[in-house]
Amino acid sequence: MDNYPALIVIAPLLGAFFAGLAAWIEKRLSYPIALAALGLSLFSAVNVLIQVIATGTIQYRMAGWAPPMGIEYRIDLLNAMVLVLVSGIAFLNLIASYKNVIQETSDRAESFYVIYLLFVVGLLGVVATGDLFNLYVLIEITSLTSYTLIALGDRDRGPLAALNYVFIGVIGASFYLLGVGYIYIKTGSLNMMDVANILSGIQGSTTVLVAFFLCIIGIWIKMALFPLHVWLPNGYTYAPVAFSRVVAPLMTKVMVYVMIRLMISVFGFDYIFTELNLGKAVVWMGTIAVLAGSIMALSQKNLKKMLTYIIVAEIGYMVGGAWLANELGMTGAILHIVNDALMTFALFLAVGNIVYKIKSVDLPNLKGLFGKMPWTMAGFVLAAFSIIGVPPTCGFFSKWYLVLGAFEAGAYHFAAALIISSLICAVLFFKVFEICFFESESKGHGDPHSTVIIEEAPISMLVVSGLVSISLIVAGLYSGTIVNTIILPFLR
Amino acid sequence: MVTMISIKPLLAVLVPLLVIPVLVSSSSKPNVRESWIFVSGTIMLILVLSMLPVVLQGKQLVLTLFEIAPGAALAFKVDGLGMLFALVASSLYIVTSIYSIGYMRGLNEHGQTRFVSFFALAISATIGAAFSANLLTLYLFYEILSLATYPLVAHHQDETSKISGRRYLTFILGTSIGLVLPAMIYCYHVTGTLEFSTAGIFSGQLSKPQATVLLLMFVFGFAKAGIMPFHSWLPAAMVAPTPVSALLHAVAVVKVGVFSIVRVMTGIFGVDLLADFNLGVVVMSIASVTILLGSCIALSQDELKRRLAYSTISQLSYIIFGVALLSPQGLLGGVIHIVMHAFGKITLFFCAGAIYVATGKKYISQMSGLGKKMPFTFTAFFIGALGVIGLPPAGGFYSKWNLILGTLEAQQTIFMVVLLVSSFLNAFYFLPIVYKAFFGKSEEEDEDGAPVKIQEANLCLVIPLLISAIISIVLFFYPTVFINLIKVGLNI
Amino acid sequence: MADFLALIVAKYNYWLYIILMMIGLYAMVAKNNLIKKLVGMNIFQTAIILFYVSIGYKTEGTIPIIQNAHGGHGGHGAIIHAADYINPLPHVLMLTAIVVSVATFGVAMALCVRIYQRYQTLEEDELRMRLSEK
Amino acid sequence: MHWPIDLIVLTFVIFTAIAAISVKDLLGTAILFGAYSFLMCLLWAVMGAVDVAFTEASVGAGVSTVFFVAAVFRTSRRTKD
Amino acid sequence: MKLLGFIIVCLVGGFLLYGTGELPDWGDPQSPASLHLSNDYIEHAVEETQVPNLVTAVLADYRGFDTMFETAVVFCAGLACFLLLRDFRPRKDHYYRHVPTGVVLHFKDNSKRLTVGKEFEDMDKEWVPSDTVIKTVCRMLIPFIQIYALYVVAHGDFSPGGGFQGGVIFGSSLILLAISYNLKTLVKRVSEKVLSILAALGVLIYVGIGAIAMLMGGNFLDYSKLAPLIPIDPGHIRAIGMLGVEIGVGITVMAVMVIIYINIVSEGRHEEGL
Repeated sequence: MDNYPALIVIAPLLGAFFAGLAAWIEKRLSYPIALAALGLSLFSAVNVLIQVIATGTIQYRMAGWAPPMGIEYRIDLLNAMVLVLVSGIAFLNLIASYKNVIQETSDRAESFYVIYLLFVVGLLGVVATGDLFNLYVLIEITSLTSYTLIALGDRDRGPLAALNYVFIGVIGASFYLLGVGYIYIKTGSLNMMDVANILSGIQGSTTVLVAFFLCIIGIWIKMALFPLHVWLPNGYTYAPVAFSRVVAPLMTKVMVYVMIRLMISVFGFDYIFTELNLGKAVVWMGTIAVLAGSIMALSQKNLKKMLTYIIVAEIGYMVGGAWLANELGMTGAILHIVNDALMTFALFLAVGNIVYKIKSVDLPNLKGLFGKMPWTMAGFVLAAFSIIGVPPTCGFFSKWYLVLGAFEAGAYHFAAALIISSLICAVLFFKVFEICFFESESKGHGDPHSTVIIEEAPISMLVVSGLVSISLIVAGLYSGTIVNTIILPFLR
Repeated sequence: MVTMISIKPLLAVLVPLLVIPVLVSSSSKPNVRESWIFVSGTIMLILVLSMLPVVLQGKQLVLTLFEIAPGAALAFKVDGLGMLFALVASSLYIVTSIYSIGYMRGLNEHGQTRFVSFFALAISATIGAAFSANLLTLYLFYEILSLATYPLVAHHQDETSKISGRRYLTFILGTSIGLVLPAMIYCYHVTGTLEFSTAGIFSGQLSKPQATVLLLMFVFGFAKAGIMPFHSWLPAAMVAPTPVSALLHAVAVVKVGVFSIVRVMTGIFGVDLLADFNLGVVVMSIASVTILLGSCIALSQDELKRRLAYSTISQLSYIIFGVALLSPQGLLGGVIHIVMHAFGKITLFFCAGAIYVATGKKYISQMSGLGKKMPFTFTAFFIGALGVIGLPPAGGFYSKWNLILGTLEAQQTIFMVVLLVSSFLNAFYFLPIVYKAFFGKSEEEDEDGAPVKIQEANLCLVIPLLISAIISIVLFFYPTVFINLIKVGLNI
Repeated sequence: MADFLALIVAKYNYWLYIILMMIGLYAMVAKNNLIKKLVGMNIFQTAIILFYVSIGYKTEGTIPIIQNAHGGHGGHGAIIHAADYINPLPHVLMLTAIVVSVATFGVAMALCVRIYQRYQTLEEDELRMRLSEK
Repeated sequence: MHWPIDLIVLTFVIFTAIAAISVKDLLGTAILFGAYSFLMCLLWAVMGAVDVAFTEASVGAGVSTVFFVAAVFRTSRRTKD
Repeated sequence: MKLLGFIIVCLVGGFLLYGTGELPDWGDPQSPASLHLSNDYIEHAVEETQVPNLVTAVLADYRGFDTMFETAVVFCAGLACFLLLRDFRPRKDHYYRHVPTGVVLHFKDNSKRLTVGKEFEDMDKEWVPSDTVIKTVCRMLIPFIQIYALYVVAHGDFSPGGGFQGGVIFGSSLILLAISYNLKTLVKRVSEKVLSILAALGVLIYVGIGAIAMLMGGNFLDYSKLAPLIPIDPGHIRAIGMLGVEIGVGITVMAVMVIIYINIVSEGRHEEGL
């Protein structure tokens, strides 16, 4: 069946509306529908990935119109991989967060599923599409859904954080839209391939320059690169955990993907790095983002907020890596998209379990957690090591490529920033571990049979977080394979 | 160099790893748990021994698991050095586990299952480090070892152990991430490979300053070797239960640090390169500073375990010192000191633990006259002390002898003086203990004047220390196996 | 003078769209009242729409509805000159953009009502005070 | 050649925009905003974007003004800027 | 803050002004934007789609995929307002007017209720719209507005307008009903359930048509593959498909506009408002 590319996006879309309608018949119907829809999407995404690895880039013409006229899906190795990542994480999170959703949005669970599905649709569409304006519409879908879901979270802070996000998000999206307008006025086309071909002819023009900056800055705002990150921490912290668990790993990574896509398949390296010669400056921005994110994370008292600042730092990794202007750096950035999504997902899964049991993520309330929730904490520890960059977890290997790229580009400050930030992350996480490991209410010293009561999260959550934590190591060990079969063939 | 593919090294690493779930599941039945430890330890020892003859024939067993990047794989290689180290670690593991049963149950410690599990993890990481074929794999197991020993150091979960755990991590993790990682990646960036080879991997890409900086980064980076100023984690780590101090902080952990440095000097840089740039002297001077200072500080310590710790620090530097001599005798003496010091020092720690369990005494000043009450323990202590000082009939003599020959061979007379001085210092801080213990009179009396009844600690504690003491005597007469291993390993 | 006038005629509504956008942006950044910020947001978006619409405009061009396509049998016989019709593509894009903006506007309004229920104010400084005293 | 009309309407648009964000009464803002949208739609009609103008007339000048008034009705009219 | 904002704004504005330097003149028929793609649309759209209104043709066919997501955005906005504001707790106090005398009674708690009928009518607390002129005019106007809305939807292929505009107009007619009478009247006429189902149904029609095309062996949204299903006039099959999706859009937009209005104006109580 050759409709898999469309099905990746259409399945959750249909699923959303069916789930919405089914809720009026029987509330319990909407969850299985949503699950089935995401399952189908994941299935077709995997199929597409296999197909792409086998036969190369797939083009899918929406409504059967040839590319410049109609909208097309161009699925090459990069977005095939990201598609599998997105749909897989969304699917797993839906499994894991069944109980969280019921706990947090009690009477509105089914509507939550609908919006959740639409959010995933947006992400998948952003990744799959090959049309600049279609990209904008889908970014708007993701944004609108995330405004809503963030506002559903914390009763006091949620709506404010959401409105703040609305303003900044709209500015970002509008900048992107404006950039597309400038591209359109110079090229008269919206299809990425077509635009790239035309742009390569008119590189000198100031309009293209303005277009480039507008697009990239818009995406940076959406991606929360350091100076533009102000909306992210509050937004992700006060969102319901079932949502922050999927938005934190995916949203920023997908935006990084969009940036890389714009760099590679619209404007082209030689324009960015030779014509404009921006590489150095942006790598510096990435460096600053890495350091600032890690340092701000140090001062947090709330586990969830601490993790959001770590996300800000990780974005610095990827931006810096992508703008190192060499193959190793780009490899590291792309590999880090996958790894960071997995790590962040694992961390937030653990946070979700903790919230479900302890009802709080303020660090002081986590005392003795290793005793209470050993399995959850095991997953958390693995993910933390991966963020710190301890082999053989996957975080180490993307960092490996990034540092190599930095050496090759002579950007030693970036390499130093990476090392320093992993040191800071070590400090951060061991601070958390100490709180969870020592200071347990049940001082077991002296009596060998001091049994702490184990009160773990439900099995559905544990299975998922265990699975993801193991996948961290697997992804680490097979990162060589990922690089050789997907990333390098894509870059060359 | 004949190489043959074999899965045995992997098995040797996996056995203690795979037994951990069993240990956890049988946490309620201590005897079952302990017996499992023995089973795994024995299997591991058998595996290691079964590889011995092959290695002695000058063959190498290799196994490549994951190709992370060209030239940087996750691979095992069993050569002379690795064999030697693995032999020491795995044989002492069994002895120590007998001892730890006696100790933990004697003191009725809490969290014994956690203790033994992380113990097994640590030992498997040690074996992995011993058998690793390249710097990447070595670093991987080095990090795993650092993290696996943290819960052991912080076992008591009280304030002091928290603080020393923090210091432990700060030094070990900080140096390994901050110094070793960049140095390693830089090596890879320059040469494109990390495989150990006796010729070294650099072929003229390095200028002398670069080489010096890299070498220093490695030497200080592997802080487990306790080179000053990165030594102070070791005395701090003495808050751990004595079996940990015995096996990990006299044998496994610290020796992994030394082993890594030896590997880097002989396998990455290569003796010839170091000789050309005349870097041996640099390392030697650093080492001799540590040797002397360590001994002096040891003199001033009253707590037995801390004194042992500082003596360990100085003794470790002997090994690096010997290797830095870059002469066959020096290499031989340095590397064989790994073995000799291991058996000697573990005996001493066993004794310290036994004394603590039997009498609750930690301080040397309280120990006068104990010798009559605990003759076996203190005889063993005496032998161990001889081994460390380097006097016959203990194996230590052999290594000291070779070291001194090495200094003569390299015409480094000043450094020979260093050796002699520090040997005297060793004698000064060990023999008085024994003397007082046997011939000093005990003023140990309780309130109503009657002398307190003190007898030997239970068998589980005494037998291991006797075994190790006997072995260290045996090694004086039959060191041939290890010598051959070293000759094979460094083809000298 | 004449060519200057021509320049103005050629470019002025690009300039004016920029002015509009600056007004909107300023309101979003500097205004204290959330609803005022929303108005600024809308002005900002409409300015962009204006830009797109002016991209599509053609002097001498008429609205993009084919005249002689009676009942849809158009195209046959009557040949169509592209220059006679205004470029429809920007209009399409802007229809979508308007819809998106009104959707965002509705959600933002709902958020404002929600915030007002909770804090009884929509002034940012007062909100900040409330949050800090909590 | 109807750029004069276009220019005049544009200036009006800008005036209404500035007024809309500077009036102290939010209800007034709502109405001025409606006027702004309507002028905008006029502008687009002049530029031949009939569908866009139609949409803006029904949405910008119509429905979103109603939403606006509803929101003001539920919150408050007063504002400091 | 104000100053900072002003600086930022000036920076952005200056940057954009710098960008306008090279833009093609306003309304220049030879600008690249007017040459590359648009000519293909203008020249071939009619014979390819049989729809003279190019905007509709491009909107619903060439770029129909965008429009589908645009509709999804609208639906999402409606759902968002529902989620954010809907509040199912009934209100505490009630006001009734005694019709013959005009006396107003106020019940502080929910315990007793009066039966609303000939002599008592219940009235809103904040807002009492009781203007006969407005009521009558609106009652006369609303049906025509709705007819016009339907016309706009149906005639979108040939004249300005289409599903979106029609939907908005229809929705505003219902809002007009709410404003002129009161919210209860509207809620009585079109219940929340109906609105929500319509909102989802509209998009479902759109996506469904696309999916059917996919099932018929074409690409997603490829209307030409629908010909076997609709025997009438295969030449216009694309136009018919577009009409279908326009209707879907119209339904969704109408429903969502009303939902947003009701939820905002009544703070989600659905009891009283403007």
